Amino acid sequence: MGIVDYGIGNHASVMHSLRDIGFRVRVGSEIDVLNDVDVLLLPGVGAYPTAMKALHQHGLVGYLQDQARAQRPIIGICLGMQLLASASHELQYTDGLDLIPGKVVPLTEPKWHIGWNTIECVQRDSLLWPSDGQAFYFNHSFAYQGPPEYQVCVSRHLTTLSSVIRRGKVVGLQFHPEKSQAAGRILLKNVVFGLAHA
Amino acid sequence: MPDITFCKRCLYSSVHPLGLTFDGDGICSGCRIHEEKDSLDWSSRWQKLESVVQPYRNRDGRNYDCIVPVTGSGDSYYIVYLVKQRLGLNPLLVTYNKYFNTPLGIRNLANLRIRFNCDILYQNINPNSVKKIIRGTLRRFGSIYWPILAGQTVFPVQTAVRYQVPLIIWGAHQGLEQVGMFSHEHEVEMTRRYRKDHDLMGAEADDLLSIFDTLTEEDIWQFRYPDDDELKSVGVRGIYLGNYVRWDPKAQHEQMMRDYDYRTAMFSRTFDRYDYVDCFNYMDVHDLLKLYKHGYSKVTDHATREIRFGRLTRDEGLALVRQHELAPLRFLDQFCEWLGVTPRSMQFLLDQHRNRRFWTKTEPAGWEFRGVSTMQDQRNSEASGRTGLPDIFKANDKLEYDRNSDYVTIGKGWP
Amino acid sequence: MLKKRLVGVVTVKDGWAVQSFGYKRYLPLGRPECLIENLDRWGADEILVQVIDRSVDCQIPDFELLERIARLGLETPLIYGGGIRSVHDGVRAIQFGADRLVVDSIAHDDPCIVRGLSEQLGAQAIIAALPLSLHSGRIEWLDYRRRCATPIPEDILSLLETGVASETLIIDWTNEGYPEAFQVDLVKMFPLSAVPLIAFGGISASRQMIELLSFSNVAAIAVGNFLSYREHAVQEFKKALAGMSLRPPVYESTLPGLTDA
Amino acid sequence: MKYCKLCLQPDTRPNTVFTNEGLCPACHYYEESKKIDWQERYEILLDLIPSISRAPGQHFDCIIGVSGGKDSTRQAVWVREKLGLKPLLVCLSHPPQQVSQLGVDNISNLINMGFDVVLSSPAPQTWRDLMRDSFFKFANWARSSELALFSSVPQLAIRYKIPLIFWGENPALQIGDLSTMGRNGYDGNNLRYSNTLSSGHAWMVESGFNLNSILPYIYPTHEEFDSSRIQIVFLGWFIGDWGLVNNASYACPVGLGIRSEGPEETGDLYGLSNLDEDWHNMNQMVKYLKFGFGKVTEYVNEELRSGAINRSTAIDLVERYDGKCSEKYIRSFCEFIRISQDEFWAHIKRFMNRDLFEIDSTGNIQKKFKVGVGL
Repeated sequence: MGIVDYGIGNHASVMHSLRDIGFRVRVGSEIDVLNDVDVLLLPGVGAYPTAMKALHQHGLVGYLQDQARAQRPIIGICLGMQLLASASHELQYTDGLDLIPGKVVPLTEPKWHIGWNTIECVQRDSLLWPSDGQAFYFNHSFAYQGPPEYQVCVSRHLTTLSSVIRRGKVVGLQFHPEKSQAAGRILLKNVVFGLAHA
Repeated sequence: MPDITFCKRCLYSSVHPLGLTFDGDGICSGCRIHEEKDSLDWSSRWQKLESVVQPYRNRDGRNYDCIVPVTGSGDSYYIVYLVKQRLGLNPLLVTYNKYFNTPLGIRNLANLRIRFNCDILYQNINPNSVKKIIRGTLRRFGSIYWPILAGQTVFPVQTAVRYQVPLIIWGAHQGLEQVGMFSHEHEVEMTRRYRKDHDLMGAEADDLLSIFDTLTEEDIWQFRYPDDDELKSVGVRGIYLGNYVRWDPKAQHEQMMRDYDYRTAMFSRTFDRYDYVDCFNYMDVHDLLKLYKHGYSKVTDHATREIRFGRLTRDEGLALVRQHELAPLRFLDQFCEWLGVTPRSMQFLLDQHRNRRFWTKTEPAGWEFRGVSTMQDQRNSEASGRTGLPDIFKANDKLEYDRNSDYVTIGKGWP
Repeated sequence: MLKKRLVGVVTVKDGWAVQSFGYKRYLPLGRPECLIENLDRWGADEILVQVIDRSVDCQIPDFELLERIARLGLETPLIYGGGIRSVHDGVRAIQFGADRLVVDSIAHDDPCIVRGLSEQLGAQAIIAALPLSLHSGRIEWLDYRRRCATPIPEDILSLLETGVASETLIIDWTNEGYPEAFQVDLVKMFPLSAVPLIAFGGISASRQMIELLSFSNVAAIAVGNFLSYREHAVQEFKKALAGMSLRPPVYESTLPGLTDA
Repeated sequence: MKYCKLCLQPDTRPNTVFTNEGLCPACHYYEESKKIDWQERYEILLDLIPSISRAPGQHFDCIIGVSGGKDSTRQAVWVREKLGLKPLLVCLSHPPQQVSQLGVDNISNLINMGFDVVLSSPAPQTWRDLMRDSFFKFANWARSSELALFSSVPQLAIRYKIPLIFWGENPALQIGDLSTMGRNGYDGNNLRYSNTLSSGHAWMVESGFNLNSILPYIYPTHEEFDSSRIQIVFLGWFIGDWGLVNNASYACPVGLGIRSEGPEETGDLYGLSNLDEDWHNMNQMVKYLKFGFGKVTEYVNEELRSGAINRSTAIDLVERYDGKCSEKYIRSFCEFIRISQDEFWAHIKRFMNRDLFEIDSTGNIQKKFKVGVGL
């Protein structure tokens, strides 16, 4: 596993979670490090514009787009999931990696989604199916909106929002699996194994 | 280093490893909780204990009522006395073999089993693993006692799961008795967290494994706490008698000496002659390490306890501490030989753990002790005379009992 | 749908995890990391670490403690409170591994810092702590540093109304640590009915929790001292709250093959 | 009373049948065993090992019941160092008043050889009362302690989730107790029918002991065996040179201590048996008075089979030492179970085999048979 480091937030939890499951983990922003791994992971801490700026600085935007086209497995967690989209309105309008068409908009009623919420699979996806109905930890005030074909799981909180999006081997998780205890461990293991061996 | 706060009533200070808090009058949490021993209604607390154990009495006669951890000293006699004679429960005794056994400890445990007529289970971990662990914990934590503490606190829990006997009955809660960690009325129970945090210095079995060390899973797996789902499926629960009975170790030991022939012995590093008579090392090299690391040793715990019970004044306690805490070791050679370490190398290993707060290197090859007792003010000096100190503990035997001072692995212990 | 939460609280004073009674009496418990790691294993929904000696003598947040906690590799969301004096403090605390922050005296002393934090990190990451008590039927707020109780200042109420903080931590500070002592009126009479609340202080029985969780605006129950007296204290409470839309209790099993689907 | 043609085993042992050529089961087994291909049996064992599955989180492969004596010490070392398995040793220890210093030293020896050992010891007073009842009911004080000894291993195997138990010799083959014959020579799951266990613990309940005070004496049921998939394997079936002298010759070099008293005190030719307590020797004397043969007979039988001694020397040794028991063991036994020596002898004589022994005018017991010839 390669955790893409865009210079903000610590990756201890994600790294521990992945290592507990049994994966080898590398953290880095250099292309030669990221080339050496099977699955790329975009972690979930910080604000959208700063993260995109960091990706640009390290020349990773083009790189990630090439890898996605080459069917390299990429997983985005929380902010990392939103970066996969075309653009986001967080703070100011910013272009994303555009690996999964759609945009990121602020939540309105209510203005944030915090706490443990269940996910419902709306598409038959073998990686996510075992986690249908499980509760995961959400902590965000912006959300992805896009074509239903990319929406694999949703969660209900007064409105319906996308909790898992997928296009080919690019998967976005709005919640924090590394902070969702046993349910998170199981889902992360299924998704990573599923993508790496698909 | 924040400066040290001293309790006005006892000899403890804010460096106590279990933590200590102070109130507005400068009295420590240990002394405050100790006051409950004379304010609580102990007859109603005993009835509460009866109601707690009641559902665990085995009805179909197919199993034991409870698990009781025991050793050749400690409060084992009084605990089994309460469990069997006063509560009328049918216990399975369990004991972890520490290998540093004194013949007197072997004798005491044999006598306990005969007098109270109990079944017992001894766990003997293979000594190769035990020694490998001790070499690691001595290096990392300055502790030669880790496997013993780990074994004594987990074997009863493992046995409770294996034998499906959910109730474990312990004596007093060390955190409550020493530093007033809980009120008796909190009726605190056995938790895995307390074991890791305090008994094991923050390191459970798996925390000993490191890529830089040679310890393997094969060496440490027997010290692992049972999984939560195992504990739940059996309903394992550990209670402390000290929450329901006014716990006074000295009085209890004397009662057991009278009624059940518990035997005691002298120590050089403390005036208490009743506890730890089953181990060559607890009051010896283990106690020295405590002095190195924390700036005080077991004699201060004993003095503090007796001060709180009013059997010693603070100055008498301090004088006894100063008289004993620097006494030389008697059994270090056996330990070096047992572990396979030369005496000089052993001293090197021990010195790694001298806390610079209490020990200063002096030229050419010495150490100056500036531990907690040296910082305590002596209110009236005449109590510090060596002669006039109270001698309130009786020894009726010696550690070696009927043999020399070699460790006994498994002993006969009778007559 | 969104679950209600049981939050485990670890109170830290002079580097020690302590039991706290009525904001003035303390008993030692142990290493904060040991209590936190234990709550993680027990499956608490969130863990709140509140460092209480920071606000009084104005030190910075305990980043060193946060770093030690991060090394544990927790799988439970972590809330940090204590000594956050600036937006920079807050952002750094998040970077050191906290998922959410509790702001206490700063909400009154300098509300624009709270607004700044909310913009930087998102309101969902901010919790406002209100130590309250009841005096002759009226709710009073404790100014922790000046040690006096006054009606809840208007500026705090208006701050909360703007949704700058996602939740408010109601602390019945006089009853903190005492069994079955939390006064439900603090929730019933709380002026802002739309603000989600976390109730804390003197909650020791599931009966209290069931009553409090039945209020729609109570999002979570926080428990401190009363998680330290029994093994599996979190799971025992969750078992008793079976019908209250909390995540079910979990009893860890380390045997291989059981955890993966 | 008829003697075996090859050795000096009389046909008086229960559950045993001589062959029509007049050979006792042990000699018959010895003759048969000459044809055994031990390499093939060893390969059967090697095939068995991979099928041993450790329960999750369990790091022991098997359990071995040990007393610290010669057989168990040899087994433990062989299983660990030859088969490369990790055994948990289980020792049912006599109470402090009865266990010998030699016994505790031998267990200490096993521990210090790096074995993990669980030592269980039943409540001493209950043990003594049961011994007393056992002595008066069966003239064999060991009936209760044997039950605890045999039960401790499967009890712990079930509780520690270690299904494979290694046992020593198959009583059906080596000493002719045919009732324990299993599916094959090494299957020990019918051990529960051996004559020492056949009486079970019912008699204890009848004589007033309630169940929860005799838990160590309750042999696990068939259902408990099956639900935990317990499998007892006799190592004796795989070890061709299994025997009294051989086992001691393997165990002594790794630290086993043996008795220093001579056969005139113990009725034990080389002091290799009953190392962990003294009163089994006295039990051998009682067995001698019931069946006309004791420990010395067992020794010489082995050596007659292997041709180490001739029949006349054997007869002389049996005549001189079989059934001997020093008075000090009888005194310590009587003190322990609190009876007088007169009561002891009165009871023993009641169980004495009148066909084989008689009491002379001075009250001493004389044997009526001639060793090797019969009555």
